[in-house]
Amino acid sequence: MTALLLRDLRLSIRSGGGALIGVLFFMAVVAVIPFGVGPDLNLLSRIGPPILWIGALLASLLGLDRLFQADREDGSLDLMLMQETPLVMTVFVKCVAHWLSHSLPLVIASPLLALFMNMDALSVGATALTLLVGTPAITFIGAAGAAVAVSLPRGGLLVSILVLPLTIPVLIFGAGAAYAATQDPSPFLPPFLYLIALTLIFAVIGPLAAALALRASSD
Amino acid sequence: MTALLLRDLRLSIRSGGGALIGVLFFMAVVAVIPFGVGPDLNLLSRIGPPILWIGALLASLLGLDRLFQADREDGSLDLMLMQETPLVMTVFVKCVAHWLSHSLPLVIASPLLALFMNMDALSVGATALTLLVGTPAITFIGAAGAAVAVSLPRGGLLVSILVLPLTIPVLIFGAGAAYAATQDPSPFLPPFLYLIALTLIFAVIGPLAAALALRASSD
Amino acid sequence: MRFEAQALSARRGEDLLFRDISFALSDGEALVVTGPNGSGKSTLLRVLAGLLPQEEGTVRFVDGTEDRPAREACHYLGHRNAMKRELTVEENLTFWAEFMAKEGAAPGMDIDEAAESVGLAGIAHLPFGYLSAGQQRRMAFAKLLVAHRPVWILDEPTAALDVKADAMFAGLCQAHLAAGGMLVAATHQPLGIESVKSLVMKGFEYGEALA
Amino acid sequence: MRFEAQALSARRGEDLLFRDISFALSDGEALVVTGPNGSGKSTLLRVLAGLLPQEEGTVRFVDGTEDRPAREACHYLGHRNAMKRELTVEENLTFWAEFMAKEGAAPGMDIDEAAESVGLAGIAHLPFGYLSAGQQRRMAFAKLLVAHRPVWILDEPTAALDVKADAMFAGLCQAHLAAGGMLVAATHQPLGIESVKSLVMKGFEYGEALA
Amino acid sequence: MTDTSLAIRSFSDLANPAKFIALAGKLIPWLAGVTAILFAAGLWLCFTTDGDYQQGETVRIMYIHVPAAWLSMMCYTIMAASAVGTLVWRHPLADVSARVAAPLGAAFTFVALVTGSLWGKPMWGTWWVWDARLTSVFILFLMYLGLIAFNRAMDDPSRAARVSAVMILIGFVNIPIIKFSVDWFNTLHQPASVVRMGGPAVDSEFLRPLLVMAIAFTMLFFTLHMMAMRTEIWRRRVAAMRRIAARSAARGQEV
Amino acid sequence: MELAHNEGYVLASYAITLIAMIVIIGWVLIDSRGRQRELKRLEEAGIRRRSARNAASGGAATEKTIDA
Ligand code: HEM
Ligand SMILES: Nc1ncnc2c1ncn2[C@@H]1O[C@H](COP(=O)(O)OP(=O)(O)OP(=O)(O)O)[C@@H](O)[C@H]1O
Ligand SMILES: Nc1ncnc2c1ncn2[C@@H]1O[C@H](COP(=O)(O)OP(=O)(O)OP(=O)(O)O)[C@@H](O)[C@H]1O
Ligand SMILES: [Mg+2]
Ligand SMILES: [Mg+2]
Repeated sequence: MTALLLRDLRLSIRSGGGALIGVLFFMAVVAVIPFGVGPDLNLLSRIGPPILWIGALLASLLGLDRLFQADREDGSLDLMLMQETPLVMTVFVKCVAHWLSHSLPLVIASPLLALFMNMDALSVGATALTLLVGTPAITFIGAAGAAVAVSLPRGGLLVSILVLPLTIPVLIFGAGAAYAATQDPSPFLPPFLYLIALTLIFAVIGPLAAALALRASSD
Repeated sequence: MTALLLRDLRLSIRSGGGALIGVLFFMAVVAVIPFGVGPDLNLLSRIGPPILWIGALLASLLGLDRLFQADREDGSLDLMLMQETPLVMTVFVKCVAHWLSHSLPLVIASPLLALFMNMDALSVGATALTLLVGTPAITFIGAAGAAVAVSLPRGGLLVSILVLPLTIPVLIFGAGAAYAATQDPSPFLPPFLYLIALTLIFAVIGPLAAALALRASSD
Repeated sequence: MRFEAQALSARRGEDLLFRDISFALSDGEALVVTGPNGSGKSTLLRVLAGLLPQEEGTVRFVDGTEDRPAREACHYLGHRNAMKRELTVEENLTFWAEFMAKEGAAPGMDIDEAAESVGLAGIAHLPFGYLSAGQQRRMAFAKLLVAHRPVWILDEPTAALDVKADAMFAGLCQAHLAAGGMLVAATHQPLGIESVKSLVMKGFEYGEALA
Repeated sequence: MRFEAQALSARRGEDLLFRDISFALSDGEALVVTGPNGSGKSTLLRVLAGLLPQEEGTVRFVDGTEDRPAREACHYLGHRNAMKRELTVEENLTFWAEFMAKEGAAPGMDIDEAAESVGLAGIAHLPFGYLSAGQQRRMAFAKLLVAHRPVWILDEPTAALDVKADAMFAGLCQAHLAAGGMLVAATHQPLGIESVKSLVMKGFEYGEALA
Repeated sequence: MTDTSLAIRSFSDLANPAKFIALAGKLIPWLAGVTAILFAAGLWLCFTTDGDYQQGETVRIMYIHVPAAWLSMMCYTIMAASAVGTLVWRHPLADVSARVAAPLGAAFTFVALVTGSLWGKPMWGTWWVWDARLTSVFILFLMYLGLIAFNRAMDDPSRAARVSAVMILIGFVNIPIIKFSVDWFNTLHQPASVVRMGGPAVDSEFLRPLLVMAIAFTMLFFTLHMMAMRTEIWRRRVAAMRRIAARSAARGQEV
Repeated sequence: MELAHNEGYVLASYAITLIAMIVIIGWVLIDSRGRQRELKRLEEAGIRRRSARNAASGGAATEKTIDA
C-alpha cells in the first residue's frame, strides 16, 4: 500500500502538475472576486471564507476525473482489480495520494490567499482548519464519481456533475463553520463536528461505492 | 479542416464534454454558490459576474490540458504533423472546436444563470458579452500550454506556471469590464477593448507557439 | 494445484461470443488459445482473469484453500503493459513487486535479476516511455517474475519481440512450467513451448476444446 | 518518383543510435528493416516520416516538385493506430480520408471499399474501442487506403494480425507496389512481400545497408 | 389503469415486453382521448373561474404550476420505484420505465420552475430566491438532466441499468426535501394547502379547476410514458437486429 | 390596472407550458415513428431476432436484455 501511495505521489509530480494547477486556479478565483464586489474591504473579509471554500471545491474537481482513467488506459487498473488486497483499500490509498498532491497544497495556500481577502487571523485559521478537515470528503466523493465515469465509455465531465450535488453538505458545513468562527452568536463547534462526521462517513462510503463501480466496470 | 472541426466536436460530445454536460456543470457550480455564501440576493448579484467568469475559466480548464495529449497518445498527432496543412491551422481549428464545445455553451447559458444570481439586465448583457469576447483568449493560451506539456515528458508543472498566470489578466479585464458596466464612475469600454486586444493577440500567438512546440516535441 | 474452467460462456455487448468452454490445467501444464481476429481470445482470457463477468460457468483455482477467487492466483499480461511512461523501469517494477507481494507466498525474483533475465539489465534507469516497443513488452514480462503467481494468463505475449527475445520468452515459460506453474496464452504465432493443450476459438460459432 | 535517404544518423537521448544510413527507392520498390529490439528501427522510420529530427543527412522525395518536405508524400503507420476509441470505425476513416485528402492528388479508396479490403465491412458502425486488437490493426491499415500517398512507412504492421489477415496485408502491399508505390517496413516477421531490399539494424553498433 | 399495477402484473407473468407492447397498443388511444377531454375541460375551467381578490389574475398560474410541480415529484417517484425493480428483480421493463421517464420529468420540472418564476415576479417581486423549496426543485431539475446525460453517455443499456438505478435511488432523498421544505425551513413559498392533514384549505372555487388540471396532467404523463416505453423497446429491438445483420454480413463476406 | 399589468405573466406561463408540452409530445411521437419505420425496414430486409429464430436456446436467465 505504501508502494501505491508513493507511486501515485510520484506520478502526480512527474506529470500534470496537479498541485500547481489547483493552487493557480485557486489564486485566479481569489483574484477576480474583488472585481465583483468592488474595493469594499469589509464585505471582502465577510465573504472570504465561503469564497475560499468554493475555490477549493472547484479546484479539487480539476484532475479528479482522471483518478482511475490513467490507470485504466495503460492496463494497471486490471492488475489492481486482480489482487488480494481489498479493492476498497486500493481506492482509499489512491484517494489519500490524490488528496495529498491536489488538495493539501490548497489548504496550505489558503492562509496566504486569505490575506488578499482581508480576513482576520481567527477567520484565516478557522478557514484553513475547516478546509483541512473538509477537503478529504470532497476527494472521497469524487472518487466514487470518477469510478462511475471510468466505467462509462463516455464518462468525462459527467463526474463533476454527479459529484457536485453530493458536495453541497460539505460546503454548507465547511463554509458555515468557518463563518461561525468569527460571528459571535453562532457557535463554531457544531458545524465543525458535522464536517468531521461527513468526512468520516464519506471516507467509508466513497471508496466502497468506487470499488463497487470499478468491479462492475471492467471490460 | 472542417473534417477536423467535426471530429473534435463529435469527440467532445461522445466523451462526455458536450454542450449539455458543460451547461449542466456550469449550472451545478452556480447552484452551489448560494450554499457557500448564503442566499443573500444583494451579495449574489454583486459577485455574479466574477462567479460566471470563474465558472467559465474552470470549464475551459477542464480538459484543456488534454487538448493534444489524447491525440498524441493514440498516434493521431504524428499524422497531423505530417500533413501539408500548416500546423498552425490545425492547432487553430482544434482550439476553435474546443471553444465551441466547452466555452460557447457557457456563454449562451450565462444569461439564464445570471437570473439565478439575481443580476440586472445590464449586468447580464455585459457579462455575456465579455464572456463571448474573452473566453477564446483562455482557450488559445491554454493550447500553447497544452502543446508545451505534450512536448515535455514531464512538463506538466511547467505549463501551469507558464500559462495559467497569463489567464489572470484575461480574467481581470473580463470581470472588470462586466463590473464597470453597472458601476457608473468606472468606464466599460477601456477594459473591454483591452479584452478584445488580448483575445486577438492570443489568437495569433497561441496557435503559433503551440505549433512551434509541437514540431519540437515529436519523439 | 488445478486451474479449471467449466462450461464458460461470455457476452460482449449484447452478443454471446463463445459458449461451453471447459478445460482443466494441473501443475506444469499449458493451454494455447488460437483463432482468427475477433474470435474472442482476449475475451476468454479476461474472463479467466476475473476481469469480465462470465455469462455462465465457473473458473476455479483449487489449491487446498478453495474459497479465494481464482483471479488472485493469476498473473495477467494483456495487450497493454500496465506500466507508467513517466516512471523509470525500476520504479515500475518495484511498485508492482511490492503491490503484488503476498504474505506467506513464494517470493518473486529480485528486480535486477528479473530485468536481467529479460535481457535488459542495463537500462532499468530509463523512464519506461523511452523504451522501444519490444523492450517495453520485455519489461512487462519481467513484471511476471517479480511476484510469484502459479497461473500466468498471457495475451499475445510475443507481439513486438525479436527472435532472440522469443527464445528467451519460451525459456522463461518453460521454467515456470517446470516449477509447477500453469499457463494460458492466446497467440497467433507459435510460442516455442512444448507439450501444450490447445483450444481453437471460432468466434460467434462457439469454440471447441481439444485435448 | 524516388524516395531516398542519404547518410542519415539519429540520436535518442544522448546516444547516437545509427549512423550513415543511405538508401534509395524508386517506383515499386520496398525496403524491409530488421534488427533486434531497441536497435533503432522505429527511430529510423520516424526520422524518415519527418517526426524526429535527424542528426545528420537528408531524406528526400523527388517527384518534379522538389521543395516539399518528404513527409508530405508519406503514410506512417506506427505502433499506435491513430484512431479514436469513442468514434465509430466509419467516422474515424472518414475523418482521415478528408483530413489527408490533397487537392490535385490521386484520390484514395472509398471508405466502404477500404473496410472491405481489410475484411471488416460488416463492423464499420462499431465504436473503434470495441474492436479486438487484430481488428483495430486492420482498420489502421485501411487508413492507408483511403488517401493516396506514394510512400508507405510501416512499423511492425502485422503485429496482432492472424494468418488470414497476414495474407491480406501482403496482398495490399503488393498492389501498392504494383501501382508504382514505395514501402519501408520494420518488422520481426517475414512480410510475404516479394523482391524487397533489406536493411539490418544493429543498434548502437550502427547499421549496414545491404543491396 | 396505473403503471405500477401493470408492472406488477407483467412481472408476475415474467417479463414479456411483447405483451407490454400489445397492451400499450390497445391502451394508448384511450389514454390520449381521455387526456384531451380532461385538458379541454380543465382549460375551460381555468379561464372561466374568477380571479382571486388578493392575487388577481395571477392565481390562474396556479392551475398549471401546482400540477406540474406535483408531477415533477411523482415522475421521480415512479423512477425510484422502477429503480427498485431493476435492482431487486432485474426486470428489464423497470429499466425501460426509468430511462424514458427522465426526459418527461425534466419537462414537467421545467414547467414548474418557469411558471413559479413567472408567478414569483408579481407576487414576491423577484424571479428567483435561493430558498429551500426553490433550490431543491432546481436540484431536482439538475438531477433529471444529469440522468439524461448519463443515459446518453452509456450506449450499452444492460450495463447502464444498474448504475443509473443506484443513482436514482440516491437522488430520491431530494423528494421529501422538496415536499417538506416549506414546513422545515421558513421560506417565501406557500405551504401545502391542498394535500395536507385536515383537508384542503383552498376555496373550492379554485380547487375545481386545479384538480381537473392535475388529473389531466397526470393522464398526459401516463400516455407519454407508455408511448416512450414502447418506443424504447422498439429501439432496443432495432439495435439487436442491426447487430445480427452486421454479424452475418461480416461472416458472409469474410472468406 | 394591476390586473392588466399581471396578465402578461399569466399568458407567458400558459404559452411556455404549451410550448414545453408540444416539444415533449412531438419528440415522443417523432421518436416512436422513427423506430417503427426502422423496425419495418429491417423486417422487410428479412432480418429476424435471435430469440424469434431459436426461442428455445436463450432462456430468461441469459436474456437480460429485451429482445423478445
Ligand atoms: C420557481 C419558483 C417555484 C417553484 C420551484 C415552486 C415549486 C413548487 C412545488 C414543488 C410545489 C408542490 C408542493 C407540494 O405538493 O407540497 C408547489 C406548490 C405550490 N406553489 Fe410553488 N413554486 C414556485 C413559486 C411559487 C410562487 C411564486 C407561488 C405563489 C406565490 C407558488 C405557489 C404555490 C402554491 C399555492 C402551491 C400549492 C401548495 C399546495 O397546495 O400544496 N409557487 N410549488
Ligand atoms: N529519450 C530517449 N533517451 C534515451 N534512449 C532512448 C530514448 N528514446 C528511445 N531510446 C532508446 O532508443 C533505442 C531505439 O528504440 P527504437 O524504438 O527505435 O527501437 P526498435 O528497433 O524499434 O525496437 P523494437 O523492435 O523493440 O520496436 C532503444 O534502445 C531505446 O531505449
Ligand atoms: N463492447 C462491445 N460490444 C460489442 N462487441 C464487442 C465489444 N467489445 C468487443 N466486442 C467484439 O468482441 C469480439 C471479440 O474480441 P476479442 O478482443 O476477444 O478478440 P480476439 O480473439 O482477442 O481477437 P484478436 O486476435 O484480434 O486480438 C470482437 O469481434 C469485438 O468486435
Ligand atoms: Mg485479442
Ligand atoms: Mg519499434
